[in-house]
Amino acid sequence: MSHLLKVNNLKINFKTYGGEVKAVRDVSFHVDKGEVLAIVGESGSGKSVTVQSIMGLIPTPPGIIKGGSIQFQGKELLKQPKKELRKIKGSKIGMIFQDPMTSLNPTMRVGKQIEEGLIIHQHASKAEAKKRAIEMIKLVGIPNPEERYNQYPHEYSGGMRQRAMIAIALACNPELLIADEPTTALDVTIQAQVLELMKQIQEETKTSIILITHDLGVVAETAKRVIVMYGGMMVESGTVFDIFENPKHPYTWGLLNSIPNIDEEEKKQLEPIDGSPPDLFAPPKGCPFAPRCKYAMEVCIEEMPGEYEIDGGHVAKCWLNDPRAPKVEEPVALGREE
Amino acid sequence: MYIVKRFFTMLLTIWVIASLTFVIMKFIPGDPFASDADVLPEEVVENMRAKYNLDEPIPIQYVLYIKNLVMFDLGPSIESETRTVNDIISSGFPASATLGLQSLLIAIIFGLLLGIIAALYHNRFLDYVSMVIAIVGISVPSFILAPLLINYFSVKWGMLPVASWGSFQHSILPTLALATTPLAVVARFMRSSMLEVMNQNYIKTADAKGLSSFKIVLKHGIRNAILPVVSFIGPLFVSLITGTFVIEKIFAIPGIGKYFVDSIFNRDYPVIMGTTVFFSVILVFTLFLIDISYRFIDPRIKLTSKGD
Amino acid sequence: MTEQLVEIQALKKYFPIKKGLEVKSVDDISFMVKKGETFGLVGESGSGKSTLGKTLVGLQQPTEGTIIYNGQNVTQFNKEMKRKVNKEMQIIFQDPHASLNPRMRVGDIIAEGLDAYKLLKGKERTNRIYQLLERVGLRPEHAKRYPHEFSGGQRQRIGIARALAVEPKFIVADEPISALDVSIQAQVINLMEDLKESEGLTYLFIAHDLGMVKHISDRIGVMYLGKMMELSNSNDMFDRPLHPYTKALLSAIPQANPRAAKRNRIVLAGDPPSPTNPPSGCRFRTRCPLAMEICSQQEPQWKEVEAEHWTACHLY
Amino acid sequence: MKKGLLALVMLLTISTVLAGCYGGGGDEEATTDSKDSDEVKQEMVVNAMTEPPAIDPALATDTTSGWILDHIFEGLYTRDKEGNPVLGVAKDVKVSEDGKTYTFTLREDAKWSDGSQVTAEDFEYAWKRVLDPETGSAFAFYMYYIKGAEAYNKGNGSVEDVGINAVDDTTFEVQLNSPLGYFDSLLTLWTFYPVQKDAVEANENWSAEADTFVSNGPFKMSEWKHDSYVVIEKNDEYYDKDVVNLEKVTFELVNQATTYYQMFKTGELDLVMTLPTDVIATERENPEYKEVPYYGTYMYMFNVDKEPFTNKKVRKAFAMAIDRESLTKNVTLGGETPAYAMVPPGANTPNGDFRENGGPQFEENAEEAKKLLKEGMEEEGWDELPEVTLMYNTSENHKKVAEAVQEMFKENLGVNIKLGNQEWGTYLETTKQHNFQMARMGWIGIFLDPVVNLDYYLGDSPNNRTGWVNEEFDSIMAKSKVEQDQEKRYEMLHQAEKILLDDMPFMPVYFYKNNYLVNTQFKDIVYYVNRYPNLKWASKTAE
Amino acid sequence: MGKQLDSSLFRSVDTAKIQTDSIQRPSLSVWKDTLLSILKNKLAVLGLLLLLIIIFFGIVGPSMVSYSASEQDLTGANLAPSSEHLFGTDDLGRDMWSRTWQGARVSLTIGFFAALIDLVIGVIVGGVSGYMAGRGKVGDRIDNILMRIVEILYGIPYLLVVILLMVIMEPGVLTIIIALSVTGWVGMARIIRGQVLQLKEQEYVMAAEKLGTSHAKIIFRHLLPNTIGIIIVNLTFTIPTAIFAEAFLSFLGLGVQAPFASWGTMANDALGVILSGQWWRLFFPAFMISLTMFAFNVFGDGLQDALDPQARN
Repeated sequence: MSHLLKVNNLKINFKTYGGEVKAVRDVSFHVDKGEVLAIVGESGSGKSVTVQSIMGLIPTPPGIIKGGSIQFQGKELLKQPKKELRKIKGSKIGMIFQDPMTSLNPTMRVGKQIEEGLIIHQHASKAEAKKRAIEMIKLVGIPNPEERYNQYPHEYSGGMRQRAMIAIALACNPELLIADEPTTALDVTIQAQVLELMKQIQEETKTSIILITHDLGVVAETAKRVIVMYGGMMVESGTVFDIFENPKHPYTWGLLNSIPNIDEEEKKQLEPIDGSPPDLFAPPKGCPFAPRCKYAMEVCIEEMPGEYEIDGGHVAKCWLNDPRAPKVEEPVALGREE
Repeated sequence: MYIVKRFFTMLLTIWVIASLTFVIMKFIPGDPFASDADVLPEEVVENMRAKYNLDEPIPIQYVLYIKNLVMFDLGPSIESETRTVNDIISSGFPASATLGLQSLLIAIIFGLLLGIIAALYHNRFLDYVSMVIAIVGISVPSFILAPLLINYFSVKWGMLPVASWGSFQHSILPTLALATTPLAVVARFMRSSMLEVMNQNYIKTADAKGLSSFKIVLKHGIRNAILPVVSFIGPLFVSLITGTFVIEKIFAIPGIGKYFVDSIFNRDYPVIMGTTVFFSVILVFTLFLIDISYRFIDPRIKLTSKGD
Repeated sequence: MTEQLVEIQALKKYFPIKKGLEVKSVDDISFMVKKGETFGLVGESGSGKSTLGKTLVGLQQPTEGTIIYNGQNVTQFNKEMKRKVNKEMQIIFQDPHASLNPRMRVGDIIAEGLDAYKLLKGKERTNRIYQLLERVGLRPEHAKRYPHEFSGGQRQRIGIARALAVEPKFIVADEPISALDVSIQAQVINLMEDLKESEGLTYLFIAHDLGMVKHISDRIGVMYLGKMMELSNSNDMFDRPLHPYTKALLSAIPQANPRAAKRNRIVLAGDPPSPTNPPSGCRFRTRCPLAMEICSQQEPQWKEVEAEHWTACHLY
Repeated sequence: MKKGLLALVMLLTISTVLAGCYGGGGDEEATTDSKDSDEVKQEMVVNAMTEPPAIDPALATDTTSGWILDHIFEGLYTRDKEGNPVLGVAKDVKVSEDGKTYTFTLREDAKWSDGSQVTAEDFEYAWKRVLDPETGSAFAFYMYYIKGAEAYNKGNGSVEDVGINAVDDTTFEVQLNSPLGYFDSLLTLWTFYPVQKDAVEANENWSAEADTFVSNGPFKMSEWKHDSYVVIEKNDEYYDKDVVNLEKVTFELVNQATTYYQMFKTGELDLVMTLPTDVIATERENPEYKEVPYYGTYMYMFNVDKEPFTNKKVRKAFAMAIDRESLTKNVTLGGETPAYAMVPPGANTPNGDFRENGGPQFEENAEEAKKLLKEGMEEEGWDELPEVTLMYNTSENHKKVAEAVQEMFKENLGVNIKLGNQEWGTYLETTKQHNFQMARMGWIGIFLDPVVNLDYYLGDSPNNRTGWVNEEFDSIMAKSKVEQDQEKRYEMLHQAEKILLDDMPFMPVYFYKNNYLVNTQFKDIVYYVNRYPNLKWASKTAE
Repeated sequence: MGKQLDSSLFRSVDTAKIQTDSIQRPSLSVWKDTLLSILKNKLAVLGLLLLLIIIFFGIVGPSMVSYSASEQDLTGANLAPSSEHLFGTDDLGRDMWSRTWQGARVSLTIGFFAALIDLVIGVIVGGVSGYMAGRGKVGDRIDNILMRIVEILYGIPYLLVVILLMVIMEPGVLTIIIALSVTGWVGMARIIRGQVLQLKEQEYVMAAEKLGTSHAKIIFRHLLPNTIGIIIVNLTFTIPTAIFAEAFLSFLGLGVQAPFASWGTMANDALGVILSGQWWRLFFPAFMISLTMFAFNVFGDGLQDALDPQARN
């Protein structure tokens, strides 16, 4: 079966005056039609860079794509000429960014910003574009679409702006929607609205979604498959159940242990991951997580772990899964219905 | 309400400027009636002082001056005895303003262009080229640039008249000489503003929509980048249309800038006061207009009434 | 445990924006914080929780109302007495990037309070800096470095050390973890809990992350548009929320559990109204699924519906 | 974007509307195609440098205004090609026995540019207007020789008592306080020109614009674009219009030396003066170049009340220590002549030029200067010469001269002096207040008589800032003024100058010279030594 | 997993020993950091080099030849550049090489001191004004008064002030410096005020206030040091502006006094040579003005880029 999107061994570096940063190290994953894939990780884990490279949004320089391939509907995106890539951007792949406050052009009417893609990709006439833009505004649940069409972003509230961003991204009915932390900047009640909207649209249009987030709650509620990234690498991937119920990487354990459980009656001490995220200027030779890992072994420091397939599609990059490694009690403390 | 309040602040500012100028002027030694050739008999000077109310005590002179000012009467010139300051301003200002506006136009158009090019090719060859052009533009003093321009365009190549004021041809060289520095300044302003804008998230949004880089710059970049430049164009506009002594002197242009400087050297009190007040009115008023226009150019400002 | 450390009465903080127009950030709020507890304050952006915190520690002048610290009315203090109280009430900020002066060495940042109050000098000062650094899990040699060399979590710890330096009794933590990564949040929370024990602190913990608030707080207050909506101890709040807004807030938290029965999620319609022109009556009524006629006409009273469980809603 | 565009369009519109404000124009293109026609167009474009402050006989005090006034007006006396005073509007004059009453008979054919006759009333009106304190005329004091004039002008007398009287239309009578040896010369000064009573009374500012302007000279005002140019045209009503050849003269007002020089080079100007010093050396070879003595003296005043110039020998030493030849040849470059006295060449006496007759009043001699300085210092008991600062008003040329002189004092006298400069307005005030040791000054005779120059150092002269008062000098000067015998009068003036230079309250540096570049097509331009070139007789010839 | 690994490697280690809380990168103060990134900017380095060269010759240039700047030789005037006179001689026969570098001293001194005064007054006024704004009634009033002063200084005819100063004080380099400074700091004050208004909303300022740090200390320790980038960039523009302004005053005849000669006075004195061809008399001072302007501007641009973290990433 051919995947809608297939990323293979992607490597991206950033040149800074302090040296070259390895932002994405050998990342591979795929997205199938109609599925929601979540990528989780802390800031600096390379998740945003990965998806931005799909859209060709990495500024080069300072970014350098060191290797790998990104195939979308069988086309190699990294080798497409700019012009061809532009045909895909915005029409076949739409994107939503984290901060709705700054992601809309402050001096252009929102309606016009929704129209832009339509006019370029579908060669829509002005009237058609306007009609469609108003439809989109309605679709994303903004009241008074005709009036809102003519307003500027600052006249929208934060939640509405993110809806407008969704409208822009979905205007051309893309096959794939990349949502880069779409709710991080929003309040909880608004986040709920937006997630609800995305779910609803996804169900209706069967658009595939790559959802980037650091909120495990959001992942659990929306995604089908999950990739966990750390230090520019994928450390674990699998279905949402694999990750939440049978995680095989200490980092994933740590993540799950760091969030308090609201249902707990008695207060338990949180178990944080000690230390700080790795310095990407001088990444450790072995596993990037090793310095913070409670279960680190000598091998972790010396050698990069390989991919261990736990079961169908559930992969973890950790030496603990090696038969030679000592058995470790999985310390996951999330209240699971087991 | 806001406008009325603002209007009174403007009047107040102008009044303070006028008063301070008056004080400074009175502090400076020198006599408008002393001329190169003669020192006049005391009584003759007395006659002339009386003619210009200069025999009154200084506070009275001040009151008289302010009184006339309110009536828009700036008084007679001492140096050009047969003309009034109102005459001088109304004949000198149009030339200065024409020259200033032409220069402003050139400075803005080419300055923006250079700045945009530099920003788009940040840290690449074209960036360096346009910034070097811009910096060279500011580096040559206009009193050297102007005679050089004349020497080539007029004397050597005979393309344009050397100086004086009369037709569009006459205005070309002074416009160029005057526009160079502001052009460079606009270019640099635009460059840094554009660089900042191109780093903004909405540019990424536009890119993700599949817009070509040309369209991104045109539709999303320039308009946003121009905002900070606009605030700087206000004072620039004022300084250009109120005339520049150097250019007006070298090109023999009958402008207000030359009059202003000459009036200071001649101790032509009414002209000093008149032009100062006139300039400050323009300054204050332009700043006000810029403020207002900002509200039109930037839709955000309408609602976020914080307005600073 | 019933002794109260801080009490505020009918506190108001309005920000004028134009003639006749004000943002009523904090509008007539009264509550108290008990000695040794952690009081959690939650609410969405614009609810006024940060303003409340800043006003409480004296960073902003209240428009009206009184703040009572340790039984003394702080609002009536003269400069000198205020300075003394100020020392005992400190604040930790949200943004680990903006809260440390990038041009000062970490040691000097931490010692700022010591210097301002001229508490320690020379060797003693240095030792205290080292001690504080170690107390928050950093190393003495870090004193010579600059903030930009640290990660977000480390910076937040520096901010905590700075506040601790003057030996405060009461700390307002203004969203101390919302800018941090998940794995780091827990570090900071644990540190704060630790310190509370060892230094005998009292916290006012402001956050929008209900999970963390519940975890750390003994009691919780919920704010909406400058008003307190509900107040109770934290378990009661989560088990038996009274106010429709609290209910909605709780149901909106995404659960990190893919199999959790999708709760009957209450998705609130629309956005919070502008604080310059809040709705009449109950401020929440425009988005409240249970709004009644009376809600628009009358402001609900702040009442103790259950023991130690307060709310302002016409339903009760 | 739309609004931005709108703003741009508005800006463009404004600027094109304003472009209408370039002013006149057009005319000049007409002049350039003169070569095509058979006859050479009799038009000339000259540079007057600065805007004439007032082209009004009563108000003008400067050379630029005077230059234009001399072309468009004519007084009772005018000047011939040699610069001698000859009768102008007056066709006859009678002087009373005591030399105090002058009766002029005016020409009947003297006409105003509007065709009406120039009458004695016009003269009476014009002169009394000058004296009227209300007018505030700066040159009113030139009329103080007339009976009652001073009192009236100073507000102590009435207009009826002034000795100016129009007997009838053509008879004009003037009474003087005492006889005046150079009254004819004085009458050529513009202050004594007539103005048309009707025109002036109709409009107080009649002289500010061309359309209200009425005059009686060889030319008439036709256009005055303030700060740009003044155009005068041949006056067909002028009684002697046949000698006038030029149809039109344009006075451009270009003040920057490099600019007007460049304009001359491109043919935009036919006559420029005061060339940039840097080009004089090369232009001297050019047939277009012209050097004319200018009736003025460039000097350094000593303050005799301030050390070290309280000592006469020190003053002399300084005067003798500089090399004026080298200074004029290498520094000023404009053909100036070294000055060893106060009165410049150019004042004619019955026995020839006053300067030639008088000869140099002292000699340069470095050795002698050093000796004098030593003596002077001994007299005063100074071991060291008090520090000297030489003041000059800010100008490139004055600075150059001062710097050169500074170096010469150092070399020839072994004295290190300091230089100081001030902007002109301030400088006048400073020197007037006596607040200097040594200061630059220049003096140009407004009419050609040694009296004008020597009066400068009268004890009560407001010009004399040196603090030097010499009763003998003052009394000789006073006697010379009433002396009717010209020869005796000049003798007295020579005597006075000798006294002046012997005491040396100032050191002369050089006599001025004017330099011009003139298009060689123009003939018969007359160069007076105290005025800019007169174009009354000038004509343009084919190449 | 091609490589065979020794199973002994699968032994847990004490991660505390390899904890990442130690920072691997060398400690870089913001200053060093800035310096590094300036040195990365080619144009900025070029500007800096040029400036150093000009300053170097300004110091040693006049003493490299046997002619002093004031020594005249009237017979050797207007000589073209030669091995005897590298830059030729001027109209009084003075050595242009010596004069040009003498002029460098004067011009650079003027620029330097103008910048210094600009720095002191402008920065303090801007800082105080910005900090006081919004700080109660008194604060607002202080801010308001300072800003009105700035606005009025902006409107008062600058030349009048200059002439007034020239009169009150002894004319000279010092007077010119002061005259340039009277109104010169206005721009700086405005910029700093704007910056401070932004900065004081930063949490570290609030923290300092909370910790009882005094107003003065907050301004001088927290606010101003963080505007240093803008200050320096602004200074690199102030200095050439001052040099330029002096040249303009020279054009009006109000420049420095003899025996001093600035580039401005030298260039203005030599304007006539455009027509007569002794190009060296205009070229060297004019070129030096331009070169200095160029150097400062290029350096300033580089600094701006270097100090702006956004442009750096």
